[in-house]
Amino acid sequence: PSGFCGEPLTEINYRLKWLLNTSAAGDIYADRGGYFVENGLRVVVKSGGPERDPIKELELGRAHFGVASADQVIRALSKGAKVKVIAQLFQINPLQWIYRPDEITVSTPDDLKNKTIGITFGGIDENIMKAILAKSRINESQVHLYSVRYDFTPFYQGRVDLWPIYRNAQGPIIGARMEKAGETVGYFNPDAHGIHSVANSVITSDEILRDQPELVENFLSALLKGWEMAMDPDNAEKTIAMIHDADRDTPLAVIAEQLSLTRGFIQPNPDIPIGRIDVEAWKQTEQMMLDQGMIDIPVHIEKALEVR
Amino acid sequence: MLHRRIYQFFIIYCLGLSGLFAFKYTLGLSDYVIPSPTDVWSTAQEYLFPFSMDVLDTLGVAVVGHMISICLAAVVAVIGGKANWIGSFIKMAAYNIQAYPIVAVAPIIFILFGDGLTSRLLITAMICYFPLLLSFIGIVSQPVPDIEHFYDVTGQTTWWLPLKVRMFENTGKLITVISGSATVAMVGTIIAEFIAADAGIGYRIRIALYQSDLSKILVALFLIGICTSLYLFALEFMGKKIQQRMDVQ
Amino acid sequence: MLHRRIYQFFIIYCLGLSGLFAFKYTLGLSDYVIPSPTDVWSTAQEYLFPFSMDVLDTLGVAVVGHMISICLAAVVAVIGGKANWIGSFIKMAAYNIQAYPIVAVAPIIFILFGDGLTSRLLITAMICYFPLLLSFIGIVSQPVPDIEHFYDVTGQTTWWLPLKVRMFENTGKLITVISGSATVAMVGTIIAEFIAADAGIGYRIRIALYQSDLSKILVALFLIGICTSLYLFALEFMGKKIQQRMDVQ
Amino acid sequence: MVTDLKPYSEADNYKMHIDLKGISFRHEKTDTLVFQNTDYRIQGPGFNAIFGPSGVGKTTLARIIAGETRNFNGLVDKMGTTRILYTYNMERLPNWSSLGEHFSAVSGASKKAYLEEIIDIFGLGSVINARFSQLSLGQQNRANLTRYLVQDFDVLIMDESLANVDEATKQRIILKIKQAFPEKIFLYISHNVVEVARFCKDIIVVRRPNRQPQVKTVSGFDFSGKEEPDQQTLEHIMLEIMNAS
Amino acid sequence: MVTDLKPYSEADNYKMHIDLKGISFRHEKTDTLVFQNTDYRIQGPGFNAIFGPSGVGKTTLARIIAGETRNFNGLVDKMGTTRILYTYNMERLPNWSSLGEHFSAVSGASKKAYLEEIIDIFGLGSVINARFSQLSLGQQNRANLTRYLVQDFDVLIMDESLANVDEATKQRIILKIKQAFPEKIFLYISHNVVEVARFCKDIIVVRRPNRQPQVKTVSGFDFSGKEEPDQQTLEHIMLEIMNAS
Ligand SMILES: Nc1ncnc2c1ncn2[C@@H]1O[C@H](COP(=O)(O)OP(=O)(O)OP(=O)(O)O)[C@@H](O)[C@H]1O
Ligand SMILES: Nc1ncnc2c1ncn2[C@@H]1O[C@H](COP(=O)(O)OP(=O)(O)OP(=O)(O)O)[C@@H](O)[C@H]1O
Ligand SMILES: [Mg+2]
Ligand SMILES: [Mg+2]
Repeated sequence: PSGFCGEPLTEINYRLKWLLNTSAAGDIYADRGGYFVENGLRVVVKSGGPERDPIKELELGRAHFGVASADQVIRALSKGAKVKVIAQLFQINPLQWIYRPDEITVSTPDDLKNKTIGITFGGIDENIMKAILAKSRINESQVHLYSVRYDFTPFYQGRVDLWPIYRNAQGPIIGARMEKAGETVGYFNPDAHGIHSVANSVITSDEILRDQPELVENFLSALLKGWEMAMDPDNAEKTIAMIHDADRDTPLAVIAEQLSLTRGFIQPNPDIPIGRIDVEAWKQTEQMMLDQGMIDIPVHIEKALEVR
Repeated sequence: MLHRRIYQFFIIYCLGLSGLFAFKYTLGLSDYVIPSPTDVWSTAQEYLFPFSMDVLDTLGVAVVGHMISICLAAVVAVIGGKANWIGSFIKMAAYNIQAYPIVAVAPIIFILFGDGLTSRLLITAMICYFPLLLSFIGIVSQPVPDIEHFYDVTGQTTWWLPLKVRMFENTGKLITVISGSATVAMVGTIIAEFIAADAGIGYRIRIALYQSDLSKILVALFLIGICTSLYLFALEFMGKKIQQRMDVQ
Repeated sequence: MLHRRIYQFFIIYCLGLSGLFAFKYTLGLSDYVIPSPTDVWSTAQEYLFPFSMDVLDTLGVAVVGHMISICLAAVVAVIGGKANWIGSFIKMAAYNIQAYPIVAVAPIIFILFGDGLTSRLLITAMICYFPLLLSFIGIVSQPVPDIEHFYDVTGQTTWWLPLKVRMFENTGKLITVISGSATVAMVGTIIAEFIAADAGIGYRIRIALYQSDLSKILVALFLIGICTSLYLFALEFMGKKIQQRMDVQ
Repeated sequence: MVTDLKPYSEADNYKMHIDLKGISFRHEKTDTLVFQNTDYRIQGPGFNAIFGPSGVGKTTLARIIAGETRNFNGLVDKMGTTRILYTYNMERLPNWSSLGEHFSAVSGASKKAYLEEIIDIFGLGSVINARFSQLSLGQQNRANLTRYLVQDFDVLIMDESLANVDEATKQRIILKIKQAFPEKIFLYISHNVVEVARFCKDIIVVRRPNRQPQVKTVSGFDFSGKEEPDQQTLEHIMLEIMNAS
Repeated sequence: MVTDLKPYSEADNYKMHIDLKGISFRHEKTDTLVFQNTDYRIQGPGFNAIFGPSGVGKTTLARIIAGETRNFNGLVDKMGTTRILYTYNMERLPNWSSLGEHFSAVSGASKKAYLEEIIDIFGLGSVINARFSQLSLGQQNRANLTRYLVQDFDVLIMDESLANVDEATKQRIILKIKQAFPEKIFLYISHNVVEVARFCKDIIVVRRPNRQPQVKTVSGFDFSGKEEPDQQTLEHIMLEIMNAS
């Protein structure tokens, strides 16, 4: 690797989708484990948020790689952005709906009828929920959709029955808190009901992929190695320590739980290699968005997928 | 005057838009980063009307929130302007509450007041009252000795009189600040909607933000700008009338 | 004075906290809606120190943002205070930009300036400058004829002189407004961090919200309050010194 | 008729008076010495003047007597003169109501008839419906003085309160005041030596702090509208004032 | 010596003068009629007075002449008097510098020596390092007038500019002004009839708008420090002024 031959390491910006937490376990591991440097790269891993769009940053040349979910990628493509998906980190979307099994039962989509369901209008969870409803032939008038926001108060106060959360990141924290208060916690998982919508995936620009294939290769191999190490239960302690170092606001015990949950989303079974791009899921996501009018014309997402 | 306001706003908006487009085309950015003029235009055609309704909705709340803020700021300034312990305590409290970002306080507000109109108004008022408060306190705590002297020495001073004198002497400033803070009321309402509501232009902006849809945001900003200009104009007009009447009588 | 500030803040904070707990226990709310005192206490023990560092970090940016805001507001007020077309245009522009919620403008700012310190400072300044601007415009546009008359009739008026006169005559108000706006600078910085940063207390608050952890938010609010009180005190102290010097000379 | 200190007997102590004992005053910031160990007694009711060159300390003295300046050394001893009002010619009336409304608002019901008389004599009838900012300077002076006269007071200090009023009106006003309040003490600050000599009972002449005594008294003619002073007496008084100051 | 209108020949037209032609003025808001079709000529250089009862319109007239009031009817025709300055006794100096600094800042280098002389004669030497707010009222009056005297002007209107100054100082000041500016026009507004009669060349007596002509001239003694006026002449002039107003 060039880094050891005294050549200057080029600075590579890697923009995450969300803040540094367990959902970025492999990214953190690749960084702090030194895999990027081993591959001759100096990567700056930057946390994200809804206001900071990795796809825009790719185009503006402020980032070289980024993490985005399928809906973001598809929407961007529909508006002429030149992005390529080079890996899919989450094989299963960790977005689920939390509820109280003591009060309601939600085992099938049919159980959603007459429930008050929190969704982020404009967010991917709106997409997913509407897809579930459509698939189960539930009319939107048969449920109460409730606009969610930053805080959980309406759910806590029981005014909303189901509330969208990231199962691996928020679940252990909020679930634990409710259990501590003597309540039971259940999760409604859309993926279990046949809705495969793709979450965090690694993207880069057409240009970088075309002009610097070896950079992409170096980056991706280091990144995926990081993810493999991070997901390896034998490495758990080290991984947890690394995550905690980046995310001091989450206690170690919680990170441990988050990590074990994350494993199930990254590698649901050992046959699937980490980073595999699930073309069918992407197509389903595109179809969902088409059906709901979130994009006007097909973008043929498969063309933007760099399946290895 | 109104006419001037509006076309000045158009100029500002067009300047901003042109800047964005210039940025887009010099860097050859895709429609996703910065939408194309046609994209903005078609979005405008589609959303101008529904968004107008939302902006009017927002304006309604903003007006009420603005009134509340004015009263709130006046009361706090009156009490906080006193030189005693209670005064400095109230002032301290008012300043401190302001230092808390609304996003952090919002959950507490929602727990206490639910997430109906009350909370929205409260958030609007919290955001809007502070600029008012600052000016009010500044005005209310600066004596006008040439007028107040008589009342002081003849023992006719009430707690209210010095305030009346100081406010009256600074009517021009008060009107500037009150009408100017209309924009803060508007922005406060939008933020309240952004955080909590399922109506109003703030809510639309949040959706557009999640969808990374700059066209919609641009259309929303256009309408917000026009609406704010109108409200501002209305207030300044009223202010001018009040001042004229005060001078005449 | 400083001592009073701090204990007043303690009283306010404790009142708020007690109110929240009272609400919790009268309604029998569970710990996840409003955390129990022990929960808050243990969170405080764990996070008081790391959060303090973050608040100091935030304060640093706030101070710089505050300075920028003051300059910005002064410049805009000076130009916007003129009665000509340019003046009213600048004022219009300044007011309009204020009407846009920062959340809507933030994506554009990030596109144009990236997400470094520049954007953070810009957001802070945008939030903080407006309350200043309002007061500045109010002050700058109200003539002091008894002083300005001489310069006017002897042709010695420069563009700067009336401003100097008006600002000087209103030093007390200016100091009130400038020191008071410290809190807005603080909140502006926190919001900028909330939206964009990887450090600072605003970033912590965002995480705490994501984790729905009211205890952490309460600890953060405590530190923000103390820090703001200190900054406010420092500015008011400086203001008092300046005023004393101006009176003595 | 110049006296260093107005002599007074023990019995006088029980009449209304203001005693200044060892008054020293220095403006803190500029370090201007204004009074140095000054003693003086203002005795009994009457229309008195405080007189002296500009900048000598008349306003300062007046404010010390009225209790508006407190950081002086020495003692102000009052007897039967608890309500001391100080009014100066830069005062303004609030602009939110007309003169008439303002006057009614600040004067007790018992003073109504009396108020109307003053307004008439002061020549304010024609501007009774105007706001303060719409008055000429002399009208402003008079309006300000009017409202003080309908207050309860034992002593009224008028610091150049009629400085911008024409002499005919001023005479009317002074004579009216003297006739209406024979039992009160007035301290009238003015730079007009003729006027002071003519209308005042005692003229308190204030001198530079390096001169002792710093305050001297000259007896004036105390004209109250009956017998006109003859030219010579007046000139004599004026000369005395000039010599004293 | 009372004249309805100061008579002037055709030749006079080429000397410095200010002509008021058919001036009418009414305060918009209160509807107070102040001038009604008034004609007047202020002729040649000299120290003149504007005199009249309080509220009659002296300030209004002064501001019309100075061009500070514009919404009047009629014409003000100026000849050789383009630079007209109006100063009034409520003006304040900015408080950010001392008197001395302020004076230097507002007067040209050519006036330095002259400035120092004025400061001395005006008795401001002792307060030259003070700020305006630290002055007594009379000191404030004088400080304000000082800075106007070091400006370029053809006409200076002093609206009660010395109203709060003692008479000795006032005399020094007026004589100095007359001596230093023999070729300028001064319009001195004052309520002191003795002073006006003694020092002024022409006394412009302003009367109520229902009287015609509304402005009359009385010639004063125009004392300039040399021969003292005798008592009788002065009293005669004062009588004339009284009769005119
Ligand atoms: N606020 C102040 N700070 C410092 N010095 C002052 C202040 N006010 C007055 N002085 C000084 O104190 C002295 C006395 O002032 P004072 O106002 O009592 O004079 P006065 O006799 O009333 O004069 P005038 O007739 O001009 O009103 C003056 O020399 C003045 O310069
Ligand atoms: N701003 C104003 N609005 C309305 N009326 C006014 C205003 N200023 C003055 N007046 C009226 O106009 C008349 C003339 O006023 P002006 O000030 O010219 O009098 P003046 O002769 O200067 O009196 P003084 O000797 O008291 O200063 C007065 O009757 C006054 O009430
Ligand atoms: Mg005085
Ligand atoms: Mg006048």
